[in-house]
Amino acid sequence: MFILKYIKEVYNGLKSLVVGLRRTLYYFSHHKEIITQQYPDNRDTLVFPDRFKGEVVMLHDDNNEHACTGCTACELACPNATIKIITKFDITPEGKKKKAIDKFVYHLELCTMCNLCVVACPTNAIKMAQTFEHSVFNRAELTKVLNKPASKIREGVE
Amino acid sequence: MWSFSKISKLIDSWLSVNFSSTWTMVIEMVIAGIAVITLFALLGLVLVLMERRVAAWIQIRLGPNRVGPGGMLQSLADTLKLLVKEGMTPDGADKFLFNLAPFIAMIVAMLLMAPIAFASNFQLWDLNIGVLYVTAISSLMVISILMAGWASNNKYSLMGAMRSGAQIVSYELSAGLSIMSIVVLSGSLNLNEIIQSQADGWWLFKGHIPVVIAFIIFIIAVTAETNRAPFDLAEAESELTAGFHTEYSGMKFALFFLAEYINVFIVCAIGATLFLGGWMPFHIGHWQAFNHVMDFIPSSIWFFGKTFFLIFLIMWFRWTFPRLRIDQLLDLEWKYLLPISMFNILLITLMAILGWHF
Amino acid sequence: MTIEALKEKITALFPAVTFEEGGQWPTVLVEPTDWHRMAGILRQNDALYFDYLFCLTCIDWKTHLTMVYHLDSTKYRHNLVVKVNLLKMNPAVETVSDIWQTANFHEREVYEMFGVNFLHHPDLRLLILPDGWEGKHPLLKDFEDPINMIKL
Amino acid sequence: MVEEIASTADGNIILNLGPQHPATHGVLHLVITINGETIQKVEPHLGYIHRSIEKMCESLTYRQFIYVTSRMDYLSSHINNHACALCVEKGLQIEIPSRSQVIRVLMDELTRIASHELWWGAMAMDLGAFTPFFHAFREREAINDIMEETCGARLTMNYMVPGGVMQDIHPNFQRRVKEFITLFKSKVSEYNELVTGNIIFQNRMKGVGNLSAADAISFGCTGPTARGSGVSCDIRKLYPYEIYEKLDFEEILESDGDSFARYMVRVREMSQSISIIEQLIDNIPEGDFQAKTKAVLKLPKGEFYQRVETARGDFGVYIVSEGGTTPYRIKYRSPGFSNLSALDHMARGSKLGDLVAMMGTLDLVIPDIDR
Repeated sequence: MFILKYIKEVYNGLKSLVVGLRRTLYYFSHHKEIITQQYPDNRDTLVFPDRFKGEVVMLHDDNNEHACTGCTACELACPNATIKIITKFDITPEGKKKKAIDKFVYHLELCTMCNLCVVACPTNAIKMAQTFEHSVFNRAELTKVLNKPASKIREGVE
Repeated sequence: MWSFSKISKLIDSWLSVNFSSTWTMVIEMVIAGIAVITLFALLGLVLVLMERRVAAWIQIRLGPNRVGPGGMLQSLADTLKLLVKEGMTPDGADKFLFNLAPFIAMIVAMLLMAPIAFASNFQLWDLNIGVLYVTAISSLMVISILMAGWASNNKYSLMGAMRSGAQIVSYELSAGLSIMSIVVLSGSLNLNEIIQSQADGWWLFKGHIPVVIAFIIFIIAVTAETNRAPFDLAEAESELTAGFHTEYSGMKFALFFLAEYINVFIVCAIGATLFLGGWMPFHIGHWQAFNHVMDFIPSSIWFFGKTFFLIFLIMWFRWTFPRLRIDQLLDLEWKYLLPISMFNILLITLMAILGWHF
Repeated sequence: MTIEALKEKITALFPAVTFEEGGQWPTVLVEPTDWHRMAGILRQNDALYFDYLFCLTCIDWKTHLTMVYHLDSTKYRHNLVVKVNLLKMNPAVETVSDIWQTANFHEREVYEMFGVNFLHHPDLRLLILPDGWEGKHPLLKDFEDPINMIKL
Repeated sequence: MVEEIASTADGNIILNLGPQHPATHGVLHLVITINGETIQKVEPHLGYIHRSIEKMCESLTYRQFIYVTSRMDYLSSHINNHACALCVEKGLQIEIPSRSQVIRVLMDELTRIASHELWWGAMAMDLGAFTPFFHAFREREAINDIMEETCGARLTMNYMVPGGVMQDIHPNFQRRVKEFITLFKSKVSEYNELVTGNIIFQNRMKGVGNLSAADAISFGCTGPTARGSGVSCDIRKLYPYEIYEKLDFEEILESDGDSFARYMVRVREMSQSISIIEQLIDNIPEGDFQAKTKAVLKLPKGEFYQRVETARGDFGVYIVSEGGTTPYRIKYRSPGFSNLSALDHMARGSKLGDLVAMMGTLDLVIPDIDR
């Protein structure tokens, strides 16, 4: 019947609305469900997974030695020309010339964190760091030299 | 125990002792004006903060918590920001109407404040046709929206304004009819008398199911009238960017924003007055003991408590429901609300004549 | 329908086409003038019923352009690749947007990216490039943009 | 403006929806001819974020070009990368270890759920309901955390490489995924309560934006858009890749062809993806996660085409190789581009509010359309 159908329609419509209202009231009254993280305040407790790709860094040990041979595998693997390796020639104690890196230039502003350079590196000299707050006022600061001053290649790394 | 009525009487008697009667009236008017404006600003701040809190908690967020203790000063900071922003007028706009529109919105909202009884014996203007006055003035709101939409020289604004026009004109009907049902029951257009008629229980409880239906229709209709979601078609962010106030910025926008919240407050105050007894404490029939206990709570707290409960209801709707489409909006009014409320008022009239309510 | 049967069927219907070897799907090479008529038959024929054009693109071979149409049949689930060789200067081919409506947008894309003129296209305007774009078509091999293109 | 409206004899006005508009989710520009509230014509203007990825890839090697495709359909970046990796593997004719196959499928399905979650919230927001957006992000966040732990990034992971995956899964991966499944199952009823069952929502969606099956095929619509019209087009079923043929899942089909059907397809697809993940998560075979490949990849001369099912539909990678280390030409067949072309057909005669709902159900991702 027309009237009955009409009443049923109104009833079902209202019921569906009440169901929705009940759900939102639940969240209104249950503040434990809130999952917001208050970012700058929780900086100290912030834990990033160890694989998080923040920026490329070069690993140095206590003797200020790294494992980069300057083979440019990472430079070739990079899709955006983020990495530029400038090499020099060192004189070994035996008097032989040996190729080594002078500067490992890394353009953070071009980097897309694709991880291809880290995968390409044959000596595991570089890795991805978990830092993520990269904003600076001057763009030039984003161009970094990854090998530390006066660092040397570790003995035995070819 | 102090109450608003005592304070007002105190001021009145002090003034009449010290000044002539004309000056007393002038000073009282000035005080009333300042009080209304202060209430206005305060309500705006409180309601904006409340809206943001309600929204945040419903959306599993924290809400404003940076400015002031617990984010209490957030809306003050927002107001400051809006004050220092440039109020631009678009080149192609009708400059006079464009700048006039927000003020009309404000004036209408302020006018509506007059007959509301905030506490027992605390009212700006005890008008004997209070209900009629409120319904008449509240429909002026649409003029400011139409004005803003038309004068902005923006297609989104125009569409928003036209939508709002159609919407408010239609929903006025069912809002009016559900208000009428209380007028029929209490037999008066005076807001104070309506409140007095609820001394033995609120109409929502006294009036059986028909009044509950009238109350639901009233809430739906005033939500639509104040352009709140799910009936915010005049703004309709995802369709019309911001509807009628797309082109407004700075304080002109803030006035619209404020007027919206004040309107929400006023319609909720009217709803509380009509259905929930205004400042009248919760009374059950002639059970004196219980009624006396309830009377200990000041009447202003009753009034604001009820009003804020209704405001919460309207906010709760906003953050739960999706928006209606324009044709569905009109369908809802003309196919559902209007026939139901017509039938309902018939029932209530019958009930009032036969004295079937408590 | 197996690939062999499909090839036979197509050869029977269109004796003029040539098949290309290799590739995962049967590939036919069609003359530009024949293409529109053939497309209509491919779409309509009950045994072929290629109703779904899932990829339409162009390749710049420096000497000539090749239009590539990848066809699929939602009824029989067989695929066909149609190639149409076009001249490098003023390439033009009949549109197929009246047969497969999806071709409308894809042809507009190819039009601006490769400069292929689609005859009888209902709405051949720039879709992706900004209005008033002048100069070469970006996906051509000899396109140069000294300002925006970075050479590694 | 008044003159403009007065000057048109039929009262049609032209409305620019976008490029900056809350409902376009990006920089889509629609030029709408509108009469009152009724839409007469919708004309998309694209290219605001066209980066010419196809041209860009022509100068990148077969290892390098994969990461760029994450930037196309950024919501199903894993699946885009997957398609590229599969296409290169097809050219190299290498078999990849079964462990990496399973990992890839798991990641694909997680991505699909994450994408549908975002769509669900964004579409509810298009209709004016803001709350579902935040609720959807809670579950999406759980997936993003899993991705972050295993792939090292949340959105553009670049996890698929030719020959397998870049790193083995994180030791926590299985536990975290199971936790996510529990979370998702406990929350999925809320979707019904908040949106699906809501009378306002149903009225907004039902009978709106009708697309017949024949039109869907003709316009090249794929994915949930076409499946809402009853067109069977799930590449995972029709042209199975990886291990999809061994899996037990259902291709969701709805026959109505309206916005609500498209909505239901996506919502039900989430549960199907969950079921796929449940089948696989305890059965990840042991072994290598990557096949041995040469340092420099060279594809033989020829053409290679790979179709996969992204969250939005049939994504195709077409590589034309001349035998070098870089592709001669790459064409990405993006599902959004074809789906968008049907919008004009669907929207004519409906209201402005419906257009927004339709765009919501088409699940447009603008970088996917512009490439």
